[in-house]
Amino acid sequence: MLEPLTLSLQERLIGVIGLNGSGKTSFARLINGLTAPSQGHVRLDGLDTVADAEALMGRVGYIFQNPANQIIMPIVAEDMEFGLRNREPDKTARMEKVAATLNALEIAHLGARRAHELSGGELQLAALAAMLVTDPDLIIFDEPTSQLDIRNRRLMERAMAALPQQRIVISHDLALIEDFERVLLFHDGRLLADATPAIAIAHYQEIAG
Amino acid sequence: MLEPLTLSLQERLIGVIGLNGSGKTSFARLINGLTAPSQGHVRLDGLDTVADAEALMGRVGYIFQNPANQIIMPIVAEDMEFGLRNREPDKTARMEKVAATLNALEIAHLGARRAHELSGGELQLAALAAMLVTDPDLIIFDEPTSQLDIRNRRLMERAMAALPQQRIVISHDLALIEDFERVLLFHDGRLLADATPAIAIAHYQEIAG
Amino acid sequence: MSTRGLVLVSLFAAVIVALGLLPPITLGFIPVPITAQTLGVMLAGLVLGAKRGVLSVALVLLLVIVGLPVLSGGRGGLAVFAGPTVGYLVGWLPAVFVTGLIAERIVRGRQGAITQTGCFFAAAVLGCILVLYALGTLGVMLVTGLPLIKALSGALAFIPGDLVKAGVAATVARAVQAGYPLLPIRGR
Amino acid sequence: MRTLYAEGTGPFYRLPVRAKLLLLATLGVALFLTRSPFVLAAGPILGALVYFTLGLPFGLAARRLRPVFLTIIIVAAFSFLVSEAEEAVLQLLRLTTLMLFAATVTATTTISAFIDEITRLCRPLDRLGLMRADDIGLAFGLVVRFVPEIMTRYEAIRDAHRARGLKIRPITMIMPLILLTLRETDQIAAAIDARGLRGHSITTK
Ligand SMILES: Nc1ncnc2c1ncn2[C@@H]1O[C@H](COP(=O)(O)OP(=O)(O)OP(=O)(O)O)[C@@H](O)[C@H]1O
Ligand SMILES: Nc1ncnc2c1ncn2[C@@H]1O[C@H](COP(=O)(O)OP(=O)(O)OP(=O)(O)O)[C@@H](O)[C@H]1O
Ligand SMILES: O=C(O)CCCC[C@@H]1SC[C@@H]2NC(=O)N[C@@H]21
Ligand SMILES: [Mg+2]
Ligand SMILES: [Mg+2]
Repeated sequence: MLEPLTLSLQERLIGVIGLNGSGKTSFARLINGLTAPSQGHVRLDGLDTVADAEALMGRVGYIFQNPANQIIMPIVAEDMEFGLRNREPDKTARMEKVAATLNALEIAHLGARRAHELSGGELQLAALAAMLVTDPDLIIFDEPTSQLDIRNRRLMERAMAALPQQRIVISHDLALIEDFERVLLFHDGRLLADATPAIAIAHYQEIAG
Repeated sequence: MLEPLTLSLQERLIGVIGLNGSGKTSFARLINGLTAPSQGHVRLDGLDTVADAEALMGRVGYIFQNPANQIIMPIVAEDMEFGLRNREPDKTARMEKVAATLNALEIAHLGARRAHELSGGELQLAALAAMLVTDPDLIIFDEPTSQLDIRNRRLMERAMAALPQQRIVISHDLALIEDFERVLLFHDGRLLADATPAIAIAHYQEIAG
Repeated sequence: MSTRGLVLVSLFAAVIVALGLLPPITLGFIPVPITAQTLGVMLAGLVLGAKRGVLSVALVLLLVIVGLPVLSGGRGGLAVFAGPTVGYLVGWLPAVFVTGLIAERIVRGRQGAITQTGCFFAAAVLGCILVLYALGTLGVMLVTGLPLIKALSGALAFIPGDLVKAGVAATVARAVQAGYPLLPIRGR
Repeated sequence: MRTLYAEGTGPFYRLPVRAKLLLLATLGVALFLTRSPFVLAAGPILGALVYFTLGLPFGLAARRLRPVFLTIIIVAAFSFLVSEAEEAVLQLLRLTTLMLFAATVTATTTISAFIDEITRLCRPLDRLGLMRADDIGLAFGLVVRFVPEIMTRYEAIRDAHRARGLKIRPITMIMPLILLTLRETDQIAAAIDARGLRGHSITTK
């Protein structure tokens, strides 16, 4: 689906833009090993996403376009705790980590809520918490603010900005990525631009016609 | 869920804004009779949404916030044709109407696609087509551009602007409604402002803090 | 099992549970309700095939054992297995297996819409009526002491409803086969 | 299904899940060892004492029992008609006892505790190579998580029929419900793999 490309991503905050179907999500899936490259390699910290899948497990966090399908246990805290099972054998330690993560995001009140009762914004925050609790090194956000009102959007932006990890943010909302360090523009499965936000955005607007 | 309110909506283009959970969708459901008012009446052209439900059937078009739930048949064109069965006994006539609507929206290529394979943006356009083909008198859009890239967003805006019907547009995207004739601002289930876009938007931004 | 297979099995179990929320109809002459859950069992067999279908139904039964109110009318718990529906309930397993197996064997990729729907329909009838009623009737006889004739004639009352469900399941299975084929059939 | 989460703190809440399930299984056998109505009558009394003192509001506690109790009454009535009164009484007592204790276990155990215990109980399957015990726990959680979502979607499809002026028919309700569910399947599977929830990476296909 994507044409061959060679990239080295070192910046702390990288934006990804492009039309619907241009290959943004496919690119993200390659990075976290959900899709294996048909040719070549994808390496994180020198580890190959295919050959070293075991070692890389949980090192790339991914917030999906539809957060509802990302919470897979009935209660938010249960879902977070479940994600830690393979990493932390002790239940009490897991619970503590869950509580600490919820507190850090200032959403302790969401811990006991049922996932299917949450609003779109709350779901996105819960998905973020479930991902952060496993402490990944790199986080990919796939359109994290699409269904949010201004207030929740700000909450999400603040949460994203406060993270110490490297972040890759896919978005149709250009305001979100306009002060990032680097922006990738995809078009028809090709990397069309790899530049500063201003240049990539100008290019994008040209394509969109 | 909503507090009592008295409104008469005559303008051709009406915007509805407010935070997540403020009552925008509840308001839209009242208008098209999906929810019956617990007190009072909702009238369209003098017809009551509860007592005259039969007569009003199909006169209000509604694009759901989640358009995936709105497409009933597996293929886009089939779904549009299906929606016409109660209105047009002749199959050929139905097919012609379907083709004409798809062409008018410039999405003829979506006709033969399977609905469950469409991207979010394409789904929104397919739902619009399925609704327009039945030629309603009033159309309600519930966040019609939330999943679209700039190009599809423009397509949707153009399609919306070209319609001869009265339209009510719910949106978090303030740019979409800023040149409408009238904007309603909901907050905590109450109609907080009913004004020009500039005034309503200013009010909204104040609330969002 | 692939993750996708695991999720498919779970979501079809969830569909069977959700169909239990449509109100069941209780008949006066046999202590087994008419329920939409049978439709879910048929769908699991026709869409997922024998193996995954069986796993889906087994998952529902696991929830029943644990006591969650997942059967029509909000029933659940071990008491259900001592009740008159036990034959039908446990019979769901062989029923979904036979339905899935027959569908896998007789449905072909190149069949026309009507033939294919017919094949799906036949699979549902053989598995979820023929096999299921046999076991169900046995259960009714054992638990309530009804004689064979009465238990069997009581089951006759399910036939119209179950034929409609088989029709719905076959139509849906055909639509899925056209757009999202999952059934492990030969000669696709 | 929506209201089945334990929220109390009494002694029954703290009992390990395994003990509760074992108790229930033993009861299931023991109840059929005697035919004395007087011995069996102790069952419902004891069960009611335990269940109704868990701290649930009485109305809620009673409402949860209603569906099962109704079937029990039907069964007993049947036995009364087709066999004899004694059989009917025995069935009424046994099933009511089971119902009360089963309801107690369900009301005092969280879904997460069930998952832990089911996973542990299924460990032997791991060794047989039939199915991974962790997968069974995960599947259990997925069902509980997605039943309400499927119901919400069912309601949304019904609304779509009304909004579009279409008659509600079983086929046009179930067909989109299944197709949408399949679409979700792929997204959920991708999320599970991306989060590494199954312990090792297994591709979605
Ligand atoms: N599993 C798949 N098999 C074949 N083609 C696929 C698959 N998944 C995606 N595609 C196609 O690959 C292309 C890129 O899709 P991708 O999801 O990466 O787009 P995107 O940039 O994320 O779009 P959007 O903004 O709509 O999310 C699209 O044409 C899509 O139809
Ligand atoms: N069926 C229902 N029963 C009870 N409460 C409901 C129901 N549907 C919605 N609500 C509640 O009514 C309030 C208004 O909901 P509504 O869906 O109208 O919000 P909205 O303004 O459309 O929000 P969003 O921007 O998130 O779409 C919310 O608090 C919601 O939780
Ligand atoms: O809920 C239960 O305890 C099991 C119900 C089984 C009902 C059987 S399935 C076949 C037949 N068709 C129906 O509609 N009902 C019965
Ligand atoms: Mg994408
Ligand atoms: Mg809304």
